[in-house]
Amino acid sequence: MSKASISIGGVTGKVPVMEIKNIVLRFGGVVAIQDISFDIYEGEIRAIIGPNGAGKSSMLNVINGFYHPQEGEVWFRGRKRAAMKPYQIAHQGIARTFQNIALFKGMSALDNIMTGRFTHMKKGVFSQMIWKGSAEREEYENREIVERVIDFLEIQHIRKTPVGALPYGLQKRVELGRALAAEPQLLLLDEPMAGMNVEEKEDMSRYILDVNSEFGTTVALIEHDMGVVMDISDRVVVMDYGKKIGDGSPDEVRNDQAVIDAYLGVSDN
Amino acid sequence: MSADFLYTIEVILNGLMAGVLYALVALGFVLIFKASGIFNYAQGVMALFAALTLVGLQEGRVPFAHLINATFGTHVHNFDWTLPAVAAIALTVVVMVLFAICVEKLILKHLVNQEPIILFMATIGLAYFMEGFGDLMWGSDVKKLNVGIPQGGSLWFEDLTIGWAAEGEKFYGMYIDILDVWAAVIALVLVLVLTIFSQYTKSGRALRAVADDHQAALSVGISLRMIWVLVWSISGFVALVAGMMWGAKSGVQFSLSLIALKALPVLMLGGFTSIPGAIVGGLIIGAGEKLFEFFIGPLIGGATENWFAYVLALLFLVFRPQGLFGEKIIERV
Amino acid sequence: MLYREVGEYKTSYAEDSQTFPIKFDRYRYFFVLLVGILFVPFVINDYWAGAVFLPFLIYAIASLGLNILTGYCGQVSLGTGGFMAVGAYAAYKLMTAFPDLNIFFVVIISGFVTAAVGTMFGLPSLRIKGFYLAVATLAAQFFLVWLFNKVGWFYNYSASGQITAPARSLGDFLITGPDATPAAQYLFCFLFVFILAWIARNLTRGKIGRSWMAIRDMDIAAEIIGVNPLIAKLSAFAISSFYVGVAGALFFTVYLGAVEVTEAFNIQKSFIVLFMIIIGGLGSIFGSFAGAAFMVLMPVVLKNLLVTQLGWATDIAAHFEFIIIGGLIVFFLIVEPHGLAQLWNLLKQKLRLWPFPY
Amino acid sequence: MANVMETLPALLEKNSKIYGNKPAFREKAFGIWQTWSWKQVHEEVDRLSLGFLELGIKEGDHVSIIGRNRPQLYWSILAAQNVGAIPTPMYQDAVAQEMVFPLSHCSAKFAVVEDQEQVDKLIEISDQIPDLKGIAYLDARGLRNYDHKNLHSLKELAALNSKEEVLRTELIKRQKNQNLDTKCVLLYTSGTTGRSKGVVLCNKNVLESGKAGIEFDNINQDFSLICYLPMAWVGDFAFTMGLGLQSGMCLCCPESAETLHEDLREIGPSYFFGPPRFFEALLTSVNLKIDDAGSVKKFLYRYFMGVAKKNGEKILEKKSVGLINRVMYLLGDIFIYGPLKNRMGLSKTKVGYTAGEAIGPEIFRFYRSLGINLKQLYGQTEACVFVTCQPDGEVYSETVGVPVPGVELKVSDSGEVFYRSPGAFLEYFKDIANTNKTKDKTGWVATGDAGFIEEETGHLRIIDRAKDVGKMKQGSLFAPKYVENKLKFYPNILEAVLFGAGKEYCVALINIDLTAVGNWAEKNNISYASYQELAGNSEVYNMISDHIREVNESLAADKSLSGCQIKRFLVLHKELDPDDGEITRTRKVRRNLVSEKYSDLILALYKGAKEVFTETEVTYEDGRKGKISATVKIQDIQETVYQNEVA
Repeated sequence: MSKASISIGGVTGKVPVMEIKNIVLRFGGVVAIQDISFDIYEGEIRAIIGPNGAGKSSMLNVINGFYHPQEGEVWFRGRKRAAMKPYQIAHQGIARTFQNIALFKGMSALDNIMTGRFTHMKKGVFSQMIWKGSAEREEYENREIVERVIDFLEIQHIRKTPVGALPYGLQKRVELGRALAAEPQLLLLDEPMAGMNVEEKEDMSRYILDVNSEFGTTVALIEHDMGVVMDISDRVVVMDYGKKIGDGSPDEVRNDQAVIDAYLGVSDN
Repeated sequence: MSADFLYTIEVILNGLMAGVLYALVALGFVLIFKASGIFNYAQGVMALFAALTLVGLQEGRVPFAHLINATFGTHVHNFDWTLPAVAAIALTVVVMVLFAICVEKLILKHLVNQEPIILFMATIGLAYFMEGFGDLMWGSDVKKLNVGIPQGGSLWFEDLTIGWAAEGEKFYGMYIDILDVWAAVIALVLVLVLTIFSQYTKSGRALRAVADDHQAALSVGISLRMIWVLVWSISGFVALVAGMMWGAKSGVQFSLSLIALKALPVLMLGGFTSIPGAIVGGLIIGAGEKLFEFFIGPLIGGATENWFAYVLALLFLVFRPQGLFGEKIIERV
Repeated sequence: MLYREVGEYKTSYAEDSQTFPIKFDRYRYFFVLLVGILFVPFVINDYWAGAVFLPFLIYAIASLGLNILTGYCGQVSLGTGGFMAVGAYAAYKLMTAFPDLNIFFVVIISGFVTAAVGTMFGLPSLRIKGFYLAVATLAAQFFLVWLFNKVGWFYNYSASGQITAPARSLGDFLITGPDATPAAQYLFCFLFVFILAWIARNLTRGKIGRSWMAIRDMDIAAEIIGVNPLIAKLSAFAISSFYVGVAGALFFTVYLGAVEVTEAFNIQKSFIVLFMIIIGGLGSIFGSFAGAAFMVLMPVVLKNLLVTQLGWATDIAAHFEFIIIGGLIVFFLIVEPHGLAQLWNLLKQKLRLWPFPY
Repeated sequence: MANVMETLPALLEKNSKIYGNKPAFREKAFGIWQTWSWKQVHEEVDRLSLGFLELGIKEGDHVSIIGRNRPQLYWSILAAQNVGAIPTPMYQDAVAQEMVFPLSHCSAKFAVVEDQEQVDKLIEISDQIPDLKGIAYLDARGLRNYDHKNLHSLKELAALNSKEEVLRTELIKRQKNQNLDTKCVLLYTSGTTGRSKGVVLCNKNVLESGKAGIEFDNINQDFSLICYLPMAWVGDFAFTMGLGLQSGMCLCCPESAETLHEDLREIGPSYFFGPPRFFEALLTSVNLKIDDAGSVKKFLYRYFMGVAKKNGEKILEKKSVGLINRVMYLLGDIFIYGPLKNRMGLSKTKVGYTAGEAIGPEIFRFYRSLGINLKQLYGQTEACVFVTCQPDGEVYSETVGVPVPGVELKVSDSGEVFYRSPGAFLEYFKDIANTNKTKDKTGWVATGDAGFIEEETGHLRIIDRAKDVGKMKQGSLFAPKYVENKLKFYPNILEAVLFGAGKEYCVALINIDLTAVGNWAEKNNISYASYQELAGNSEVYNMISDHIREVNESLAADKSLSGCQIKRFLVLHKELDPDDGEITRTRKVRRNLVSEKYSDLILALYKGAKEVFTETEVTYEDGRKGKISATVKIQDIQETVYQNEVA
């Protein structure tokens, strides 16, 4: 018996899911993002890295509609996207996690992940009032999908624990679960490994890789921990002071002089 | 000048005077909110309680007389003495400081790190408690408060303004209550004193430090509990002043605690953390509701003061959620 | 201690997410229902209906409503009294304008009218948050009370400014008016409580309930998962107001019979209902009932104790009531900020773990 | 089609007809108990059988089953039998190298495994097991990018396929070839002594012994069983396939090892088997929790446990008990016993068994006094478990009961116990010599255990392994296991290994129980960073020596065993670990290996040293090896002189 080489990531082709074109974002006089363009291919893991304050988070916030850039365009699935509210973007199939865990503290892990199914649940208020029948059926159909996510992330034992009572690492996992439950076409991860120890980072990397390969989910992630990112991503955008200073495969980026100067040379975290 | 215009001026003036009292109550709110993040619903009841205590002490009433009589079948009502206003005020201040200490010891200490909404609810509970307690202690009858501030219309001002009207118009001069003027002056002095206190004394600086950044203040060794007692004492003092003014004007009774509610729209306009905001907001609300009642009130049945302030604040906030002096809120993700 | 859960395994998600997943709890619930339907109506008299059961049932509806808005959706409202007044006046206008309309539908339609008004006052919630919103809802409270007090059309220009509920019946049973029997009134209210509590449970367990809680816990994250804040908040306002409106209508038609708006639906009413959900437990259906029961029973008990037993004057008892309510609220917040519902849960947990501590 | 009752798959078909939609298997997965009816299971097994045929599994091939208790793996056992192959369940927590022996010994052609972890292990040792032609897995997670040439998912195997009719004909043909004597399973013993042996059981063994078990305790279709013990262990096979299929009871698989207790509570099995250590650990945790409880609970617990101790067993055995005592017991049931059983998940247990080792009498009585019908049985892989069982009402902590229906028993002159039963195995796989040594021409099987039949009760009583019972230098009896068990009844002592054969006195190696002693240390403000540090603590030593002194006293009371008193002991610096081979996966001590590995320590114990420095090789969970070294203290114990009056 032999084991085939395991390809990292599930890149199916070079079909862009999302194209970012010449985005400029200003807060008052401060320019957070300065003329940035890049694209995200179907099925790849795309990383955006850069030192603190480089504008990574702002970029993510532009992608999912929290910030509206003054200039530039966002293309999703080959069509230019009009200015949208974040919840409309969620309905388009973009899910995300947050750097400082944004779970719903008053709910159990299960309920938190169930909220991820929001965009897939269509039953109206009146059928929910009656519950028996269609609303109940819809609830349990979605519960099944959520339970698969729970199984995937190996958090069965905390299913009914209020998330506030969970340790940090598990909260991160629940949050990832919430995003996964949405079965997103594009999954945005905002520093998924922030504040984790080495072991937790390894776990999280494994989950990200598994998500990518098992479900073929396209992943875009922000991280300032270079090491992990280089290992798991297919392509990397490097940002510094709101500008793009590098873009390419991890190897290309690692050897890029501008990146070394701006990023690798100055900081080790 | 036409009489209508003069009437308008008079309404505005009176409104501003009322606004000063709103502002006084709002000031107490702001002080506590800034220092501890607590939205103190009990501020109005504190004013009532302070005024009740003041009257009770001044007139030498026996505390809990009602209760004592009911329990022991006695008929005690008054001691044989009355106190001069100054002494009564001084004693009331002491009572308010004691009150602040009790609040800290019995309530705040146990609610550290709770969510703001919980603290807010606690102050509502406190308000209920104080209302019952104040009434039980001093009786629920309407009391007259007289601390020696002159009252009644200012004849001098009436005489001054009577000639401003154009010839042939019916105008009898502007009415302005001397008490309101006193109130305005005292409020001004109070704000000045508070400003000086917070700028130039050690405690005041500590207070500002806490308001700016709780954690940082704690880490440089400022005792949060000390600060809480301090700020509740000051608020108690401010409540006393407000209660005194309002009590002198319309008697010390339950409805006094409702002026606290009026301070809420003031706060919405001015922002929960801004002392100038509280004052400007108070003046706008005061003048605004009087003007509205004067011009629109008769058309729709009157008594619009009941709700105008809230609706004004509501509409204002819809268009400017950060209030008059607040900074634009950028939501961080 | 009382729990024997061994062998209660769930083989479907329906079993797993039922309201009372433990058999013992389920039986207890059915027991309460049975007592409520088969026992209480036969022993109820005017005193018990007037002092305990009717106010409890009606306040339970109101606090269910407020709990949906405040406990589940996180939007603090101090306008409950005003919205109850809307329900009451809508019922009055309906009853006088359409004398043939069944009282059941009068109450329901009053709920819908209140829902519309509530939604309108909920609009600012999209811009205003937290305390600012709480204060803004006071505008509704004061404006509505003023409106019903000043505009004659609402009270049919009656000289006293009061509104009085005409006698109406459901089938053969008189529900409103002075001749209605306590049992009929009780069952009428019971019916509403049962249906509305059931609906509240259904709403809060599913998608819409989760969208409310998401808004409550973290509105930004809620938007990210696709919750439209406009719809979530306004639906909470509408449904909450519906409940409060129904409560107001019942309060007026069944319980009081005659109402003067500044007395019956003033700001105190808003606070009482708010206390109910705080003491009972925010975000808990059971808590709404527990809080309502507590706030209704406590004055009755106090009055019995102080006035009847100790022979004190009623005003002293009233002062004590304030002191005790206030003290208890503070006490509860200190000891258990999540209210009676949480205490109940803890007790249940203890009994389930008995004799182990964990 | 073979005779309906002659094979397990035939039994399954019968069940699907009789019981139809009644539950056959449950598994906690995705938050709820997924349930399969007998009919569904029959269909699944049928489909899987066709899939196995398509893969080319031949009659007589061995199919290895590796994974924790999952319904689909049980179905794979049945499907393998159905196509005439011999299922060979294996311990799923064995490291890859440990799997080489059984897999190559039986030349397994095919393996059905649970998940990626097992697949990886098999791939790792693939060079050493050339006979393995294919693997089927249950959980696809992580396997997506593996080369699927010889890798199949169970789901796909069970899917419909085009050659169904051809395969069906073949399946029926094969089913016809099967009868009572067809080999139905190959089980590798855990190998307490030396290499493990492959025990071959035929349909008759499993069916007959299962039937005996069912009759003995009146088990029926309404029973339920929780399957949590290793699938490779004969007990699991006998209870699920023998008892389960024949009685039609519901077999429930927990979600994971961590959630066992919760799942146990949910299911509330009516038939429960647990090794003594399960009940020991459970009682330890009960005591720990009660220690942390408030004073009211503590009082109630102590008081009513006293009541239970007095009358509980009598009431359980339906003996006459006074009214007041009955009322007190009833109160106790409301306050303590009922809730306690509820927390332990044993409220609904009608029949509970323990076996494998001696259980502490206190522990045993504890459960019985609560009203749990816990009994002991004596069984062997070679007998397909059932040799003797305790009948209801005749339960003693020292005995293992009377022979189950169909079993004959005799004790040889040397004291070794022999049995003859329809459940007795066919042979040791590829080991005729050992087969003949164990089982004679007339069917009597040597158990290898020394014991005797109690005269007053007629129950069998086991003393020790026959070959472990030895003599001391001065000629007195040396029964190490007997003493070790006495020691292990103390919650603080996890393992004890006694040495002394041919010596003047006995010495012991002790393993402390980290949970119990750790808790004790916490309460006594003793800080420690590791097992090693705690083990070396002198206060721990004092505590252990108190325990040993008590054991010595009780040994001194028995004239024949008074020579087994322990004179010197040490607390081992590491826990005995199956990964190091020191104990088996069923946690039986491998005495020889231990005595070799720790020969320096034993030498020091006999030399009279006060402490000894040692270095030991350890295997980590991931299979890496390392060394730990320590200086181990040795402590002396005062011997108790034989006292006649203490009897």
